[in-house]
Order: sequence, then structure tokens, then C-alpha cells
Amino acid sequence: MKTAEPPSPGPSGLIVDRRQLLAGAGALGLALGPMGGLARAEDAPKKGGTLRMGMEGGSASDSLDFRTYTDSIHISYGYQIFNGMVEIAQDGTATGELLESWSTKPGATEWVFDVRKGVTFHSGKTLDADDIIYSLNLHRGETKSPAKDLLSAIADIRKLGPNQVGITLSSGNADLPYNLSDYHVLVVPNGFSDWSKPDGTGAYALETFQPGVKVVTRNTGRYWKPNRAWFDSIEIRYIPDVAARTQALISGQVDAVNRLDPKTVGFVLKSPKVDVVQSKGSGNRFAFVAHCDDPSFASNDTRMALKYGIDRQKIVDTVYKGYASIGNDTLIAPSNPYFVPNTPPHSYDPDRAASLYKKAGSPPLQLQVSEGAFSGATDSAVLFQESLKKAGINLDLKRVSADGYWDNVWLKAPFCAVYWGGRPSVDLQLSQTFFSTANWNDSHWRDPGFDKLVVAARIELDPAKRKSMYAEAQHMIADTGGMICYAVGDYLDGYAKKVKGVVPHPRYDMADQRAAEKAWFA
Amino acid sequence: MTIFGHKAPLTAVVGLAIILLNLLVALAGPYLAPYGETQVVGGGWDPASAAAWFGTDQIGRDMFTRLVYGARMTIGIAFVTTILSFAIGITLGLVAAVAGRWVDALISRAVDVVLSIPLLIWALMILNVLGQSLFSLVFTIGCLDSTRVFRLARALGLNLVSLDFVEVARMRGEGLWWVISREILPNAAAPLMSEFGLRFCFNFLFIAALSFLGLGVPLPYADWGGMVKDNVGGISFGLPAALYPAAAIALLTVGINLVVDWFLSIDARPSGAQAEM
Amino acid sequence: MILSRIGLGLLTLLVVSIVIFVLTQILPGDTATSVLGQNATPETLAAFRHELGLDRPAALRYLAWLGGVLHGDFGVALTNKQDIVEVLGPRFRNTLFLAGYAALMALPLAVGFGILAAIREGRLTDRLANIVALLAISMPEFFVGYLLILNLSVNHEWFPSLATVGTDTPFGERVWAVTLPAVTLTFLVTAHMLRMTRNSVLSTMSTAYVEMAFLKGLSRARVVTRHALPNAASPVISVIALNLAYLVVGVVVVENVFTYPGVGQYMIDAVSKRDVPVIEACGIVFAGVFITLNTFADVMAIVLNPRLRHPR
Amino acid sequence: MADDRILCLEKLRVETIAGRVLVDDVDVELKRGEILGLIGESGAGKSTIGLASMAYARAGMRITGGTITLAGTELRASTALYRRHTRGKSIAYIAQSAAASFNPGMTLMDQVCEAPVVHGVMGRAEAEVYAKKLFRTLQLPNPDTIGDRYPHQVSGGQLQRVMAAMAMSCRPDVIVLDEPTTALDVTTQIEVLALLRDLIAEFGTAGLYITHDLAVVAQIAHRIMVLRHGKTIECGDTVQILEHPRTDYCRALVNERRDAEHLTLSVPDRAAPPILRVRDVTAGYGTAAAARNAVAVVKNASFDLAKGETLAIVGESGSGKSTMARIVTGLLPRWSGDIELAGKSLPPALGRRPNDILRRLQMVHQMPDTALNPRQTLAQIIGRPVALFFGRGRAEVRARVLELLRLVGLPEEFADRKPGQLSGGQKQRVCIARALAAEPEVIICDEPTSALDPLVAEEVLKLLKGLQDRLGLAYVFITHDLGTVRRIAHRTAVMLKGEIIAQGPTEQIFSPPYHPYTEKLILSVPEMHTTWLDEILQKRGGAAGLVAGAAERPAEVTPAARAAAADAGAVAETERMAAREVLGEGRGAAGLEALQTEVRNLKGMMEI
Repeated sequence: MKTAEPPSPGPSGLIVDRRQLLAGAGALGLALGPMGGLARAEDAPKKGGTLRMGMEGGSASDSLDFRTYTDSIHISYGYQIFNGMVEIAQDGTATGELLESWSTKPGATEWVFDVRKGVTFHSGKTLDADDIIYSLNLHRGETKSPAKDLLSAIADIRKLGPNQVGITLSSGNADLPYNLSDYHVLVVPNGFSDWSKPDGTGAYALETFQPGVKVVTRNTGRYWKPNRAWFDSIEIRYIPDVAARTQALISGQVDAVNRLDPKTVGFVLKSPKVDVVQSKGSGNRFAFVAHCDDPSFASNDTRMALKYGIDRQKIVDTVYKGYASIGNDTLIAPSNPYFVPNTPPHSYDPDRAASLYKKAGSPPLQLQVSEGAFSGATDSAVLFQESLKKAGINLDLKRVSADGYWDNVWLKAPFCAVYWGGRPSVDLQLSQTFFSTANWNDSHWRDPGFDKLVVAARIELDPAKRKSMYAEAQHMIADTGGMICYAVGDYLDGYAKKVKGVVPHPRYDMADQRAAEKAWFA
Repeated sequence: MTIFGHKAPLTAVVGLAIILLNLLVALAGPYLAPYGETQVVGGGWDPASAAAWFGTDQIGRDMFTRLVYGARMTIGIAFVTTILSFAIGITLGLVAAVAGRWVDALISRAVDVVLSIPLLIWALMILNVLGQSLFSLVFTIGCLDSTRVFRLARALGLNLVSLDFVEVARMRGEGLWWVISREILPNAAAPLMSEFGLRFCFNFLFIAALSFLGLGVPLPYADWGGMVKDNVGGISFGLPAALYPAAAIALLTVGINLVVDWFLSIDARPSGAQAEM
Repeated sequence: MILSRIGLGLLTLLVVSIVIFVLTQILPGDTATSVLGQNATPETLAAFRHELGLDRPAALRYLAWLGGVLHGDFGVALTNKQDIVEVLGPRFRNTLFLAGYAALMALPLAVGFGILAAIREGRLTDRLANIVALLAISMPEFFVGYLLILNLSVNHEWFPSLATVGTDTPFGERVWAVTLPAVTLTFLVTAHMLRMTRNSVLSTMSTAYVEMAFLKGLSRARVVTRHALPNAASPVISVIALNLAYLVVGVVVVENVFTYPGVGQYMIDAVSKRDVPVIEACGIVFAGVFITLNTFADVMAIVLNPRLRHPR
Repeated sequence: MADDRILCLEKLRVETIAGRVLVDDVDVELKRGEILGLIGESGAGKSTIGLASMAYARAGMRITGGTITLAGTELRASTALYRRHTRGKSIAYIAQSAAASFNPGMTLMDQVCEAPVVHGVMGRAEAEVYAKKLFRTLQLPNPDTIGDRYPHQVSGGQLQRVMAAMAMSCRPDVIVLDEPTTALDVTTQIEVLALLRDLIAEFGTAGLYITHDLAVVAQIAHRIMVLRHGKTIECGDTVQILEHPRTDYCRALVNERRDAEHLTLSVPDRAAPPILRVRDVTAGYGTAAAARNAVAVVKNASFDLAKGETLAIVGESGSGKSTMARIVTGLLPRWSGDIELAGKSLPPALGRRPNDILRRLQMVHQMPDTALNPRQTLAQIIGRPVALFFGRGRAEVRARVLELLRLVGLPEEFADRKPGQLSGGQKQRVCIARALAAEPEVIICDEPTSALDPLVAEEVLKLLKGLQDRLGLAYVFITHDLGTVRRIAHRTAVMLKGEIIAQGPTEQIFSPPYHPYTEKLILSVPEMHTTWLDEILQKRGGAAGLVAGAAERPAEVTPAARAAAADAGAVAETERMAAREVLGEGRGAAGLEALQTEVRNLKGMMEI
């Protein structure tokens, strides 16, 4: 049996991508990018200190059960206490974590995973196949786990040996390792159930858990990963208010913060004590999504009118102060090698928008938006409305409550704001959102041809072929879909200068939410 | 010096001037504003310039224009909500005072229930149930605020009810409504009017607080509270944008209250502290 | 009489709990949907609801909850199974601490200047106090907060902008950390109490016995302190009670700005997660404080009234 | 010889801040040990002068001219500190309403000793001893302990005496007495009057005695000064003023009481069944249910009232006579007993009574100021009952209003004025007109004249009498003024502590054999000659009995206060009662003031 080539981003594509990023970064004069990162990586890491992180993305109702994770803080403490099965490397490839290595056969339905040896839980138990199987099963069958969908293709899990697991898929998927890299898919010992006393293989063990206030973990001192986990302890403070968070960083009350406000990041940079790390074009995808089966948006002309009628550049410049990349209406990030930059037609063109809109019979348009969808949503919407005005299109804005936005508006309102987080693989990114049958097909866009195409690409192991297939898929979405993904935000982390070893990561901010184990104090 | 008779002191004159100015701006808004309410004229938080006197807001709309339109929206909403809250509060309050112990106890307890939970949280819940719109916003604030008015109205009522002319009316067999509307209300007018001024101000502060939870007036209209919220992020970096709407609110509040104080002191006897000795 | 008061209070609490429960039921969405949020799928929802017991009829759930409370058990949070009392306890202490701190600053200011303003009615002092007070209340609380942060925490790093305190925070540090929010609250409530003190002192100043005191040749200070003030107390107290209640109940925004772990933010989070037991618990706590303070004020009013204190 | 002039006001001028002249170039001269009576109607400026003599002007007033020389020092020219030290020390003040002039929150002793201690006249201990001595001299019950009580715990008469003690606590040279007995019942008035006189004599203090009652001042003053509209009308020694008044105004004042014209009463028809029957009525504050903690204020009262008849109910404050009125009108539901109007039994509670009954039974209140809605015009006030009971059209109502105005002797153009623009007497006429508008058969008059100046009261009285003759009205006439009763009442009922202790034709009640209490009442009515007080005191055989009598007076506060203690909800009721009480004390605007205060307080309350 032969090991599968790392399917997604080939090295070449990656470097090109990085160069782009570097250029962009240089222009913005930020300390970031691999250069910045590597340069910093060179001065030797040393142990010690408490990393105080001020973060948004959690609340008083947070739980340690990784099946309830939804937001940054959860992911962060998740990766401190537990380990995933697969880790996404700096270059975006899937590399082994607790599953050390894997292999599959053509068709990508039969998989064999080797469980890493010599890893012990905080409780002292040694990791084996049963723990992996138990942990996987937490997301299968009758479960509340959001990862259920990711693993739905798994037909059967077998223990091949004390340190080997076999998995059979109902339908082939070359990206299975990427699915297993999902932040919900963490590992607990076999039979574990008391979530108030989490037992993981992570670098840090839980000390204090006060959701909505702070989470403190302490270094176990016996972490299995080499050159990781430098801090004695980690303290996450919940600071939901962005202004407060920024102040806390500048005035040195915390060492690291996430989600800086693009509007003020320029000022933060002026502070001598602070570095800003920007993950270019790999952040959240910001979109307005229309139901293709709603009378107002039934005609593709309307949808195209909206796509031409939105001044993406203006939004990126004013709302995100340039800390975002223009989106291509699919959800593929520009940092992704499979990203197909927009063909010119999708740039702002009021006249064309106007004519298309008339052609469509000028249906009434109402956009429901809330700051609860994502920060900058309302401002973007206002600018959207303005740019449509220039095309003589009248868009009615309805501000809805941030509270319960995802229950009451998203997937229900015919036209509303939505953000999509990055997915580890293009396949997930496309299939979870645009599959005719996907639960989260929030544009109600259904195209059998597209479905077929994606399924085919899923088992296609030749990168080149795969790339062209995904390109076609993206064009389908961009030209007929109901999603107006106008921008992909940059992740903006702030660090005290003394924090070293934090490099932008293609997946999540704060070094893929693993800053706790990756970074160190100079 | 005290204000005796209806002679307005300097403070009251200033107050009136401020109010008139605001009303003028609110009414003549579109003619005063150099740009459209939602028109984007520059980048976010551009500094003040000849083109934009107060600079621009977080997404590059002219701050001065927003302020002018904001006056209309803010004062408008605050006015309507206050009217509503007074309509409800006064009715309940006076009924409670006149109709006697049981009704009184009932309403008062109910009001206690409302008051004992943070207003913001009521607003949060109610607005979620009603869904967000100008109407529901006005309705919610109006109802919540009426509990405050209720307390005053009731207390005034209790005092007036004991006066002989009210007794006479009751002895005449006048209905509840007559006693309230003809005998009591006219005599409670002064304090209620002055209270009106206060609640008026608190209402647009409340709207500001709401915008902190992402609730507030519909987009893309300007309201001062919302504007403070939208631009407050810049404050920490010495960006003045949020100061303008905040100042506008403060100015109007002070103005109204100066007049209110004068209004009250007109029929209030000067206190013993004023005696010559 | 005190007893009947307590009875009424308990009744109010019960009603509050019912109202809250009904509201949470009317609210769109439930704990399952709000926790899973964007990740919700029909199956996962069903599973989660079953786990939370949300599939039982509402009335049953309420009665079950009420039963628990009557046995002093506020239950656990739906979202993270944490024991509500354990979480609420420290947060409530924080809220009280902040309120107390603010009150400690606000009360002397308000009463002191209120009296001063009353004595010097219509003079500069009076007007100044009045205007300043008005300015203070006319600014949105979060605005005041940010201004303070800008000046006292960014420009000069005298106080921290973060008021995150834990159970383990030593007292001194705690005071230092909570200063800014406390000052912000002081801004909010002082004005109101000040005007109240002034007004009610003034109204006693126009009574016959104060005139008599003057005619006995007493100094202004003595007249105010010995004759006017004691009789002006009870309305002032009721307003103070109202404000203290506000300091406890109405500080959600300030907690948010200074990321202070109080009950308000906890309740907001709970509402957005539809975590009914938590919402109920917070509601009860708030209502309890409110009712206690009001009752206290009423009792004081009666105690301070010599007619009732010394019956013939 | 300037030295024996202790107080001297020259060309005194007091104005309101608005500029209205209250006291117009008045000269007052007071020798050591002399008592000067200041007489005049309300608004004559007598109190203002009294205060001005302490160089004190109430808020909203200013002393704009003249000199105030006390013991040789001109006060207006001297420093504020000096003025302060003269007050209470060398010139003291006794106010009209003792109840209102004592700090409700301090014990009497604290308040009495305050001045001497502050002025350094004596130490606290010494001051207390002295105070007790004064209490004894003033014949206060248990003088050694009364100082530890609070104002509301002692009766009005006693309070007034404590205030006298307070005034004397520094042995001042001059004492200003501002209507010191007006708020008191006739019986109490005598004691206080006598004591004050002796006290002043004993200390050789000079006194400025301010009152509207010539008869009272006649007993105590060496000289009398008559004031009107802030000007001196006449000034002379007491006998001269009483015997040979020079000006018409004085003459009128003197005669008003002495030989008022006799009113011949119309004859009520006793043949017909009584229009109003009251049988064994008992009631008090707090509902019958709560009766255990509320004391009955009226007990088993019974009386009949024939058509066209006037029944006077007399008694001292607290005797329950006003409460009687409230029971009949249904404002205060009776606990037991029965009330019939024209043979039909009346439901206890107001709410249950049919309109027709409400119409036939009207009431005229004591305080016209509070009985009229200040925001309505007379046309509205008087027109409303017409419209309500007879549902006439606008024009008819208007016509009727004018007719009624004429009937009560007011010019038609008043129709569109508001009460604020009327004098006290005119207001009372409006109240009567309003009552008449309902074309009632019985009118209950609760002290309709006691808040009015003597001459005005006389007019109103004649009006009522005239109306009865013309319209055959029946009056229940509640008053404490026996003089009035004698003249207009067919029959009289005497109340004491809530019970009717004597009842019958007026002449019979007022001729021997008297009920002892009745006799005491009768003897207490001051008469217009300087020796009256002494004669009475002799008749009474010493003051001791009087004091005892005063001590046992019941008080109306108790039930309400108890009720309040029993149930918080009743606190409101207590307040209402308190307000009534104040009104009862004859401080007209009190109710509105209380409101004003409340407003000031509550205004703040809302600011969250």
C-alpha cells in the first residue's frame, strides 16, 4: 500500500500564495508573514511565564465538552487541554497529531490510521486505539455534535491493533484527514464522561474554569510534542468588547488578543509595545446570502445585479480598512491554492447592475442584517445599500437583533448577512454550503451538476485535475449562486512584543488557536 | 436670586434657546445638511475639514449631516416614546391613586415586578419577541418607561385625592374618569410636565444603551445614541468622532432640564433658606 | 407589618419567576438552537434537546424548577451543567462589591453637595452643582466609561481598564481594579440623589419649624443639620434605595465595557443562550435585591417618622 | 425719654420681591413691660410687622425701608451675626400654629433648651432646670417629664404653652406673639391666654400681641394698633379703642361681636317627617373590619333634621363633629347605625348612593381655598352640577350659573374668573353657589365661616340664613363658634369625644340648667370688655381645673397612626388625615404646600 500524496495545497502553490501575502503585508507595514514569523522563530524559544490572552468568542455558558464548541475561546482551550487527531500544518497540509500517519487505497474508502505511541493523558492513562474509537464515536449516531456531518460518511470503525484503527467510508473521500482535523474532533480516554474534569493529552491541564470570566491551564511538563508548550500556564480572559480588549493589550494587561478592530488596528500599530499578526485572506468569509427560490431572487439576473451592484473594494477599504481581501462569491479564501480570482465582470458595475435588475423586473429587495452576524455587517450593508443606490436599485435594510440571529434569521430570511469560517479542505468548504442536500445550503442554490462535480473531485487524487474541477465548481457558484461573498476578512491578532513564535496560519487566527503551545516569551 | 413670578432667569433663557435650536434643526434638517443622510463622502473617521466640518463617521459619512438628521430621529423617537410612557403611566398612576386600595396594590405590585428586572434585559426579551422595528422599539421603551412615570403620577394623585375639591366631585357622584381628567390631572400638570423633560432625555440615553446590545433604531438612519456607540471605538485613540453626538445629547439634556427646573420653581414657594435675616 | 411586607416580596418574586419563564418560552429559539447556533442540524438539535430535557412540556419544566428552588436548589445551567449557585455566588459578590464601592463614593458626594446646594439655593454653588450633575447623567454610561479609560488608563496608566477580578483577587487589588467602573457608576447615580437631597432639604427649609429655628437665632448650619435634614431624610432614603437597587440591577453596560464579571453579563449571556434556569436565578437575585432595598426604605420611612416611632 | 422704649419701628416698609407693598410706612413703639396688640384682617400685614421687628422677612419678602431699633441698637444697620444673637435671646417669637412650629423629630426639651445653650445664656443642665420651672409656671402636666416627649405626643394647648416656655427660655426683653391662641379651642384659649398674660407680667417682658380677635387682645393688651392693608388705621390704649373707636372700620370691628343684629329664624315644618334621620351611627377611620385597631371617632350619634331647619353641631376640635359630616355625606362609611334621607335609608358608602340622593345632600367645606379646583372657572365649577344632575344644554347651564352667582351675591362677570382671583369670602360664596346648583334639600356646612375674617364671616352667615328663608333648606351647621350658633341654629347638638352629650332647641341648650361641658364652652367665648378674662377665671375657681380639662382632650391623629402601624397600605390614609389636620389648623394653603413638597421630593425620585 502506498501513502497518499498530501492531496490539497501542493508546496509550489503554497509558496506563490505566501509571496502574495508577503507583498500585501509589506505594503501594510505589518510585522507578520513567514519572514516576520521565521525571523522571530530563529531566536531560541525558552520556557516560563504565564501567557495572558484577552479573547472574544465565548460566553458565561461555555462548556468543556468539545461537542459544544463553536467559537475561538472554546477552540483555544480545547487545543490546550486536548489534542486533535490531525493537525493542519503551517503550510496548510494535514499532518499527524494523535493519529501519527495514515494510508488509503484508490477510491479513498478504505483508510488505516496509526495511533501515536507513548502519549499519556493527564490522568496517566496511555493513549491507544480504543480511546480514538471512543472519541470518534462521540460524533456519530445519536449526538448533538456539530461534527456529525463531517464524519457521516464513516460507515465503520475497526480496531486493527492496540495502536491501529481502520475506517471504512460509505463514499470515498481523499480529504478524510482534513475532516478529522476539525476542532470538534478531539481525543478523550475511552469511556470518559465527566466533562467538568477534562482528561486530555494536551500540553496544559485545566486549573480554573470560570466561563465568561477566565480559563486557566497549567503546563503538565510532559508534553509529547517536541519544541512546543513553553509557558508555565495560560490564562484566557473573556473580553468581549473590542475596545476594552485593545486597551488591555496596549496597556499591557494582557499579552495576546484576538479579533482586533480593523478600524483601529492602524492606531494599535503605533504602539511601541505591540505587534499585530495578520493572516491575510484566510479569515472569516463575509457574505450576504439570498434564497434562490425566493420570488425576489428567483431570477439569476437579480442575483447578478446584486453581485455587480456591490462595491467590494469600497467596503474592504472603509469597513475593513484594507484588512480583508475581495471575495469571489464562493467561500474559497484567496490564500487557498484552489482560489479562482474573480473574472472582471464581478467588479462593481452600477450600469450593468441597473440593467440586469430591470431585466429581472425590479423585484423588491430587503436585506436583514445584524452586528450579531459578524462585526462590520451593518456598516457593510449600509455601504451596499449606497452602492446599489448609484445603480438606481433600492435595497431596504432591516436591522435585526444580534441575539438569536442564527436561530431566527439565518437560513430563514430570504436575504441576510452570514459569515463562514474557513474549512480545512475545499471539499468541506463547498459541500457543506452548496450541496443541494447540505443542511447549511443557506442560498437554497441547487445544481445537480455541481454536486456531481464535487463528489468526483473528492476522490480525485491528481492535484492538477482536481484544481480544474474546483475552478469549474467555483465558477458555477459565482455565476449563478445566491451568495454574495464580498470579502474575506483578515485575522488580526495583537501580541505584546515579547511574545515570539506566533506566525499567521492558513486556518485559524492565533496560530490556528494553538498559540498556547506554539509561542514563547523572549 | 430666585425666580419669582414668571420672570425667566438667564439659565431658563439659555435652556429655551438650546431647545429651540434643536427643534429647528430637527425640523429643517434636510435643508441644513450639506449631504444626504447616508451619503458616503470620505473614508472612515476622516478628520474635520472644510468639506466635513466635524469630520466623517466610522464609514465615512459626514458627521455634521448625521448629527442634523440624528436630531430629527432622536428627538422624534424620544418624543413619541415619552408621550406613550406618559399616557400609560399617568392613567395607571392616577387610577391607582383614585380607585382605592385594591386596584392600587395590584398595579403597584405589577410595576414592582417590571422594575425589579434590569430594563435592558426586558428590552432584550421584548424586542426579540416583537422583532425589531421603529414601532416595537417605541412601544417597548414606552411601556418600560411608563413604570417610572407611574410612581410620580400615583404619588401626586394620592396627594390631590385628599383635597376637598376632589372630595366634592366624588360626593357629586362623578365617574372615575372625570375625577382623574378634570379634577386631578390639571393640578398635577406642572410636576408632570417637568418630569416629561427628564424622561425625554433618559429615553434617548436608553436608546443609546440599547444600541450597545445591537438593538436600536433601524438602519441606516442616524440617532445620536447609536452614533456615539458606532464611533466610540475611536475614543480610546483620541478620535473625536463620538464626542459630537455625545455633546449633542448632553447639551439637549441640560437645556431641557434648565427649563424644567425653572418651570417647577415657578409655582414652588421660595424656601425658608431664602428669608432675609 | 414587616411580615406582610416580606410576604408581598415573596409573592413578587414568584410572579417575577413566572413572567420570566413565560417570556423565555415566547422567545424564538431554545438552548439547543442557540448553543449549536450555525452548526445546528435537525438531528443534532433533537439529540441535544433530549439531553437537556427540553422535550418535556414547559409547565412541567417550570414546576420542576420551582420545586428545586423551594428546596434551595437552583439547579445547573443547561448549557454547561455548572452548578448555578456556585457560578452566581462569586458574580453576585462582585456585583455587590462594585455597587458598594460606587455607593461609597456617590453617597457622600450626593448628600454633601445636595445639602450645600440647598443651603445656597439659587446661588452659584447651587447652579454649578445642578449643571454638573445634569452633564453627568446626560452622557451614555459606556461613553463615560471609555473617556475614563482613555484618560486614567491609557494616557496615564493609573488604573487598569480591565476590571476582571476573580474570587482569589486580594482586596487591595480588587479595589484598585474596580475603581474605574465604580467611578463611572458614580457619575450615573450621584446627580439623581444630589437633586433629591437638595429638593427635599429645601422643602423642609420652608416649614414653620425651620423658620422658628431661625427665629431662635440658630446659625444656618445648625438649622440645616439639626432641624431640616433629619426631617428631609425619608424621601432621600427612598431615592438612595432606588439608586442602590439600580447600582446592582442596572449595570449591564458598565460590566460589559470594563469586562467586570457581574450578574448582569451572566444574565445577558444566559438570555442569548436561552438558559432558562440561569435567567431565572439571576432574575430572582435582582428582584430580591430590588425588593429588599425598597422594603428597607419603607421601613426606614416609618422608623424616621416620630409619629409612628413614638405613638402617644 | 428714649431709654424706656425697648422696641421701636420707624417708617417700616416691607415689600414682596415682585414689589407689592405689604407694610406701608408703619411706626410701632413699645415700652418696657408694655403689651401692644396688633389687630387686623388677614393680609393686613400684622404678622409681617411682627417678624420685621426681629429684622426678619419671610422668603419672597424684603424689608425695604425704615429702622428697627431694639434696646437702642438699630438692627438693620448692624451685622447679620449681631441680629442672629438678638433673636431668641433679647427678642423671642411665639407662632400661631404650635403643631407646625415644633420640629417633629426632636424632643420638646431639646428644642426649649436650644436657644439658651446656643446663645450661651446658660449651660444645658441649667437650661433644663429652668425649662422645667417654666413648665411648672405654665401649669403643664407632669412638668419634669413632659420635656422628653415629642411634639405630636402633647395636645395643641400644651404645645402652645411649651412654645411660650421656649420663648421665655432666655428671658427676652421683647416677645412677639403671633396669634398664639387662634389655633386653639375656645376652652383652651382661655387657659393659654391667662398664662401668657401672667407670664409676661411676671417677667416684665414687653409684648407684641398679633391677632384678628379684638375680644382676645382686649384681655391682655395695654394699647391696640389697628391695621388694614399694611397701613395703620388707628392706635390708642385698649379702653379707648373699645369704648370710643374713632374710625368706622374700628367701629365695625368692635360692634361685629358685641351687638350683632338679631336674626329672626324661619320656622321649620316639624309636621312633615324629618328630612334627615341619623340613628345610633358609629364610625371611625379604618374599615369596620379593621375596627379593632381603629378607634371609633363618632359613637352612637343620633339626631333628626326637619325641613328648613338648622341643626348646629358644636364641640371642640377632635370632638368628632367634622367626622360626623363625613359620615353623613358617605365619605366615611359608617360601621353601624342608620341614616335616612326623606325616609329612604342611605347606603353607608358614597359609591353606592344613587345620584338623586347625592344631589339632595350637599356640603360646604371649611377651607374655600382647597374646596375649589384652582384650574377651573367659576362657570365650570358651578355649572357642572347643573349639567350633571339636570343635564341641561350649554346655554341653560350658563344662565343658571349667572342666576346662582346673583343668588349668592357675586357679580355675573365673575363667571369666567378662576378661584385664585377671589377673596376668601367670595370663594366661600362660590362653594355655596355650587352646593345650591344641585338644588339640594340638606346642606352640611363644616365650619363655613371659621376660616374667614369676622366681618366677612358675618356676611356669609347672613347669606346662608337668607337662602334658608327663601329656599327652605335644612342645614347641619358644624362649628365651634357658639356666638354664631345662638343666632342661626334652631336646634343644637353638643359633641364631646365623639358622643352627642346634649341636644335640643338652641335656647334650651344655652339656658340653665347647662350640661357642665356646655357651660364650659359658653363661658369660654371671649367678650368684648377688658375684664372678661378675670371674671371667667374667678367663676372657674382657679386654672387647675382648666389644665386638667385640657390634658384629657382626645386627639384625632391616634386612630390613623395606629392604622398605619397596623398596615402599610394605610400610610397613604395617614397622610390624608395629616393633611386634613393641617387644614383644620387653619393654615389655608397647607394642603397645596404639602403637595408642593411632595412634588419636589418625587421629582428627584424618577431620575433613573
